[in-house]
Amino acid sequence: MAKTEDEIMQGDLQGIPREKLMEMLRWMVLSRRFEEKTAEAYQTGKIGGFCHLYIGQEAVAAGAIAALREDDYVFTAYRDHAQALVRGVSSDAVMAELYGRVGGASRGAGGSMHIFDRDVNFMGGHGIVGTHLPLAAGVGYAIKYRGGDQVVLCFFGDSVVNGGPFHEAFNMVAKWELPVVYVVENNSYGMGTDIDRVAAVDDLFTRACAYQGKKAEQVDGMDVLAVYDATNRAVERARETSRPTFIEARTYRYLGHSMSDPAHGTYRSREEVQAERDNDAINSLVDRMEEAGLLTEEEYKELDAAVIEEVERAAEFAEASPVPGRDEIYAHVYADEFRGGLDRRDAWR
Amino acid sequence: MAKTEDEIMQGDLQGIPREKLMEMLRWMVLSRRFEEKTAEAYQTGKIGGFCHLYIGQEAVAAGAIAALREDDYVFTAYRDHAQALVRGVSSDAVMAELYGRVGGASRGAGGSMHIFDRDVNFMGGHGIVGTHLPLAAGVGYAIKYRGGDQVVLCFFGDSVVNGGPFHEAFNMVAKWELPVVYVVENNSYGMGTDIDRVAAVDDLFTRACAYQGKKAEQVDGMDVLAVYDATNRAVERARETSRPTFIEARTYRYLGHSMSDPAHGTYRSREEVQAERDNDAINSLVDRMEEAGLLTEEEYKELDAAVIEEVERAAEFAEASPVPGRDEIYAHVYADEFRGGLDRRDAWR
Amino acid sequence: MALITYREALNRALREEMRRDDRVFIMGEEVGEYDGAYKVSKGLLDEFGEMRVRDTPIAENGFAGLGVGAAVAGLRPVVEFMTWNFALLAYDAIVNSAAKMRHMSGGQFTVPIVFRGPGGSALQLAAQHSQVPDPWYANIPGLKVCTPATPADALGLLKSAIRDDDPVVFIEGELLYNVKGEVPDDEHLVPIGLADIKRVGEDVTIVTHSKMVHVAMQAAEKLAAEHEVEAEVVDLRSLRPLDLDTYVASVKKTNRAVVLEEGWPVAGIGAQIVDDIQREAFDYLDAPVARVSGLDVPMHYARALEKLIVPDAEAVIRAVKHVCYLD
Amino acid sequence: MALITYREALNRALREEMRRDDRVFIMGEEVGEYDGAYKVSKGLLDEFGEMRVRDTPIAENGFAGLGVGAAVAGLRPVVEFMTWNFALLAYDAIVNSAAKMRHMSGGQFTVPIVFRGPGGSALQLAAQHSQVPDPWYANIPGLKVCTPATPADALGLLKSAIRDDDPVVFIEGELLYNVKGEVPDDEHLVPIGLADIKRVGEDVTIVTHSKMVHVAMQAAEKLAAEHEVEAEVVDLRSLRPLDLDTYVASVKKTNRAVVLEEGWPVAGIGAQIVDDIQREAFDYLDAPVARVSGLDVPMHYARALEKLIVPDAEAVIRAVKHVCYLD
Ligand SMILES: Cc1ncc(C[n+]2csc(CCOP(=O)(O)OP(=O)(O)O)c2C)c(N)n1
Ligand SMILES: Cc1ncc(C[n+]2csc(CCOP(=O)(O)OP(=O)(O)O)c2C)c(N)n1
Ligand SMILES: [Mg+2]
Ligand SMILES: [Mg+2]
Repeated sequence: MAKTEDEIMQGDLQGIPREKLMEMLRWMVLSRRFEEKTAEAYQTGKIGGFCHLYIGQEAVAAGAIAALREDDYVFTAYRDHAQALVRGVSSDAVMAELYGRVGGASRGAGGSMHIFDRDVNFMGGHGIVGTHLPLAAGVGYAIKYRGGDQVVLCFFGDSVVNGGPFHEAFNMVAKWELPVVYVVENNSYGMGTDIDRVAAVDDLFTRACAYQGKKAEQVDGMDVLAVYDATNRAVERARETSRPTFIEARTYRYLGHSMSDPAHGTYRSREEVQAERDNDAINSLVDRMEEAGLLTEEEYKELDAAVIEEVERAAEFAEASPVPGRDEIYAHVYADEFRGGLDRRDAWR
Repeated sequence: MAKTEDEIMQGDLQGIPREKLMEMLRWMVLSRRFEEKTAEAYQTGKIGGFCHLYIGQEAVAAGAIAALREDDYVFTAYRDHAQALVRGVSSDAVMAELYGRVGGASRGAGGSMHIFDRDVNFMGGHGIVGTHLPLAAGVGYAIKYRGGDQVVLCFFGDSVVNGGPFHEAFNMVAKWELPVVYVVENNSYGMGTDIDRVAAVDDLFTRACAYQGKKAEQVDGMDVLAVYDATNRAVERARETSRPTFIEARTYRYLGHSMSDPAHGTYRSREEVQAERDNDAINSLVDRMEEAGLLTEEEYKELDAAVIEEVERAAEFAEASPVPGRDEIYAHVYADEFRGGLDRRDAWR
Repeated sequence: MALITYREALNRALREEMRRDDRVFIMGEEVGEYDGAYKVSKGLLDEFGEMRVRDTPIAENGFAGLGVGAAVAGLRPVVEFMTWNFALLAYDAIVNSAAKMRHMSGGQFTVPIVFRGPGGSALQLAAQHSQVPDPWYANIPGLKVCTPATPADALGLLKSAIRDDDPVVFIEGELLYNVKGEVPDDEHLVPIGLADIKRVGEDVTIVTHSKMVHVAMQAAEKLAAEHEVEAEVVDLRSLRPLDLDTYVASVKKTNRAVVLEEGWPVAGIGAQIVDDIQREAFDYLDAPVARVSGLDVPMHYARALEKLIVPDAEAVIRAVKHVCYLD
Repeated sequence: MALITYREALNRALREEMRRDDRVFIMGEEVGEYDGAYKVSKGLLDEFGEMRVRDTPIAENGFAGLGVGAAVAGLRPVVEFMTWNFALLAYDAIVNSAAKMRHMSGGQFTVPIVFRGPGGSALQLAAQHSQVPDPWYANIPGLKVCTPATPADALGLLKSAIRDDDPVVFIEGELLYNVKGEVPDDEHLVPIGLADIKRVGEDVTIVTHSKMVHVAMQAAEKLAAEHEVEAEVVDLRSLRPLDLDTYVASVKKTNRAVVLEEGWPVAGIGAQIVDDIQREAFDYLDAPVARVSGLDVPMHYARALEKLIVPDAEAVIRAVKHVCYLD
């Protein structure tokens, strides 16, 4: 039964096959281990640019994407490693992208913030806050245009709810009834700004009240099953009735906003971070599965070891993948041969 | 007593001094007669550019601005003649602006869409839909910054509620508690688009639900007293508690979107327009005042004649006012002498 | 050949391409029920229905972005801006999303979208409604930019733009909609990136585009009649890619050049043409290249000043006389 | 004289002006509690409080417009964009409101606002975060545009910008924040619109601005050491107004010019410099003016390609050798 809008959803194991649970668990562990490796590689200078880790928030990507079909679409912002991995972009391709190599998902052109993979309808990886919401709406439009029954899942951060693109996209998807599920990863902060200091609303999901036809609910984003359950219902609604939903997943990032930002500082305390870590999403799923007799400690260790090995292999793959050559500079600017006349305008390279 | 949010307000004459009623009546008649003259002058080519008439909507400007103090501020969009006149910009200055003469409120630089008058804090006259809402918020910020008790009144059209600037401004004024009263002149159409076809909401004022701390109500915008009453309360609230309010005034324009657009056509019928005309705001106030013994037919005729004379004189003033000379081209681009080096870059004029 | 207006040419291009390819759709304010603010989309809603002729809310950034998403998903949207002045609100969607998605995905995603609408000044529309956006888009790699001056070019370029796999910024002339011209009856395509010599001449080259082509032609006729100067008029047609070959060759022939644009001078597209000419034809130049542009001010409402701000044939004639040492 | 960083110079400018004039306030994302994403506003919240150091939501168009309103009402806002890449969302507020309000009100309203933040590429920030916005603003009458290259200029120009009665677009170099330089201890103001000769030379003029000044200086040193070419380096400092007098005079002296900018070539600010030089110093030029610019592509993430896309000293040296007929 659908639950009420203002009740934070709690998931339970009931009715979810063990394979599905194991899959979600694996995705969360993979995301976590992958990003631990990412942090290491960033520190040693193998990865550059802005790099935003998702550690702590894994249940949101894992639970939501678990509700999708293969031909559905996923959009997200610059904090995109976990979504890419869960969606099925290979660890190799994600890591090589972070290393800026041609074996990367985006051939090394995009880096951490711009992971794309057409094969699994992973639509990126967008760096300008909030501006991918209209793009996701556009894919929804295309689906409806063609009479398809796919669904678009679009993640974004809490700070997005104060910007124009959010409002314009929400109004259009609601009015035109487009099959888009928007999930706000409310980790309470946009960089160092507490969302409560900048949003004139207590609970973000309540902003849906301004768009008739848009359903909204809040879930515990540290509970992968709650996220899965809510997204499942939203995806079904989108698939069957082409109606949008707005899900607020309350979550938390353990580390700083990006690699150059400390985990705690002016805007939040060490104690706050520790308290959230004590409520870790991976541990919580493991505990519940163990209690229910669906997982042994041994099995979990095996899973973890396999994931760690996968991540190490990905780092090796990335390391071995070639740095893009000069020919990549102009290769993907246009679909055709146009090179801006630059051969004539700037002959000094 | 404050009324409930979803009840359309009805005004009555009680408690409003006769002079105030006469003032509002005069403003409405002035707006109407002024624009009838405008239409005539446009047809004979004395006025150019885009020209949007307010005929039918007069009660909104008259009722809302009547609630202001002299040191308050008024912003509006391109459909700005009535607001300017009611705010106290002289008929001469408004008409000369339409004629593009130096005697115009904006020295002929702005035209119909960009009437400004610093002396009466009339802040324009903005042409890009919705983008004056943040500007109005900024004046509210300045008031609060200085600890003043002025209020900003900002009018805009129904189509604005679907755009980013609306959302961003509403969030900031609500969060920062800025003394701004936003009035949407809901005339049901943005050009030829019925607002119901593009806004995912039935009643526009309900969009305020997404901004805590923002009060909202809907009033009959064809009833000047209802508009006055609602604005009065909103202005008081802003002045005393520095809190914003959103008023939806349901109104109607009798003519086309602009001078180049017919009054009825593909998007609305002649019958619809006629039905609204039968509910005319000026007539309705006149009737009520006559019934209450506050106005005689004779007095009304005198008022009307005086207004017509004022408008004729304004047209004569405009006609006599000089066309801006070459020196006006660069005069108001910068506060200082900078002229873009154009004397050297383009010597061909 | 038929004699039709620029507006009709655009309408024909849209209709032909929508019939040819059912992935093509148009969206924007008033494009449907109202037939378009400038009636460019007249009759399309009736023929193609609401999904393919979509009236939007006033949310330029939102619907431009929505168009980009639809393009990436395989449709071929034509996004109409009622005028380009309102597209300043959508600058991010065009520059940060449309122009970059192919590149930053390593070539995986194609963004076949057209952004179109009128640009430039019209009659007394004042500062916010009279802007020439050309250089803001010509500067951006990842975009193509078209600025047709005639009905035939409007038809041929819009059809090419719709078929192009890259995002195209298509800037029409607000005062050109009623201009008439001959248009081929058969399918007519004009390749993007090819300039057109609208008038052949030996004495001076006038490089220009869009509405200013007509001003240049007027000036050229008068120069021939009154000063025995035969001007060659090069219509750029596309601002990205720019057709260097054509204008450089013309200047090598005439040895003199005037670059004419409606927009503001500083870092205008005309500056780029000057740069290209002086670099590639330096030794052929008998005089510095002269530029005629709009004055460096926001547009004034008063007609008398508007006339002075927008370049006219007289200004072009003075510039030509100057580079020909006739002044 | 003190040796401080560009970041510290900007911080000092803000602090001095905020102390001097209580109408000055700063707003933007993270400017307060977080001390600024690049720490330019460090310590200001503590000293001046929340009303004068205002953390905003992520709503660039909204808070830029709010700043314009506050300016019109008599305050002197400094609006920080975390980077200029995000200001594409605010392009309308800057171009259609800030730049036009004085003019379209017939001179009644003054808009004393500064929009500031870092522009240009940094290190591997990829396509959406590495853009040079210079020409998009230099094109717009009604705005002024500053692009300081050194701590002293950052200090002096920002103070002038805050005191200026017109809207100023102030583009800092994202990679310059840690650059150190001597800065006067006393009040230091640099007038907007005055270029600065950063190195005197006789053989060739390099005209440039912002981060590229440092590249030009590097190239100049190497040219002197290895090729006996003495380059004069003209730092534009402001892109609007452009200081024609200075760079034209320099080219009249050296007879050769290379124009260097980080941004994209087509209709870049460099094109305008070329136009000005060829018009005003045509007869003095011994060679066509050469331009060095960023390559005409979105920025690539991979460091190896980023290095090729952004101009370096080697490219400048090749261009100088070319105009000096040494290649
Ligand atoms: C339009 C825009 N403004 C500013 C930024 C700089 N910026 C990058 S991430 C970020 C905070 C976003 O916070 P949130 O949306 O909550 O996502 P989270 O990082 O918490 O996942 C900011 C301000 C940006 N990328 N785009
Ligand atoms: C951003 C923007 N988009 C489009 C336009 C063109 N336009 C001018 S008025 C208008 C309709 C506005 O309707 P509404 O807000 O309801 O105001 P009304 O005209 O009814 O007073 C449109 C689309 C514009 N001026 N600005
Ligand atoms: Mg967040
Ligand atoms: Mg309306």
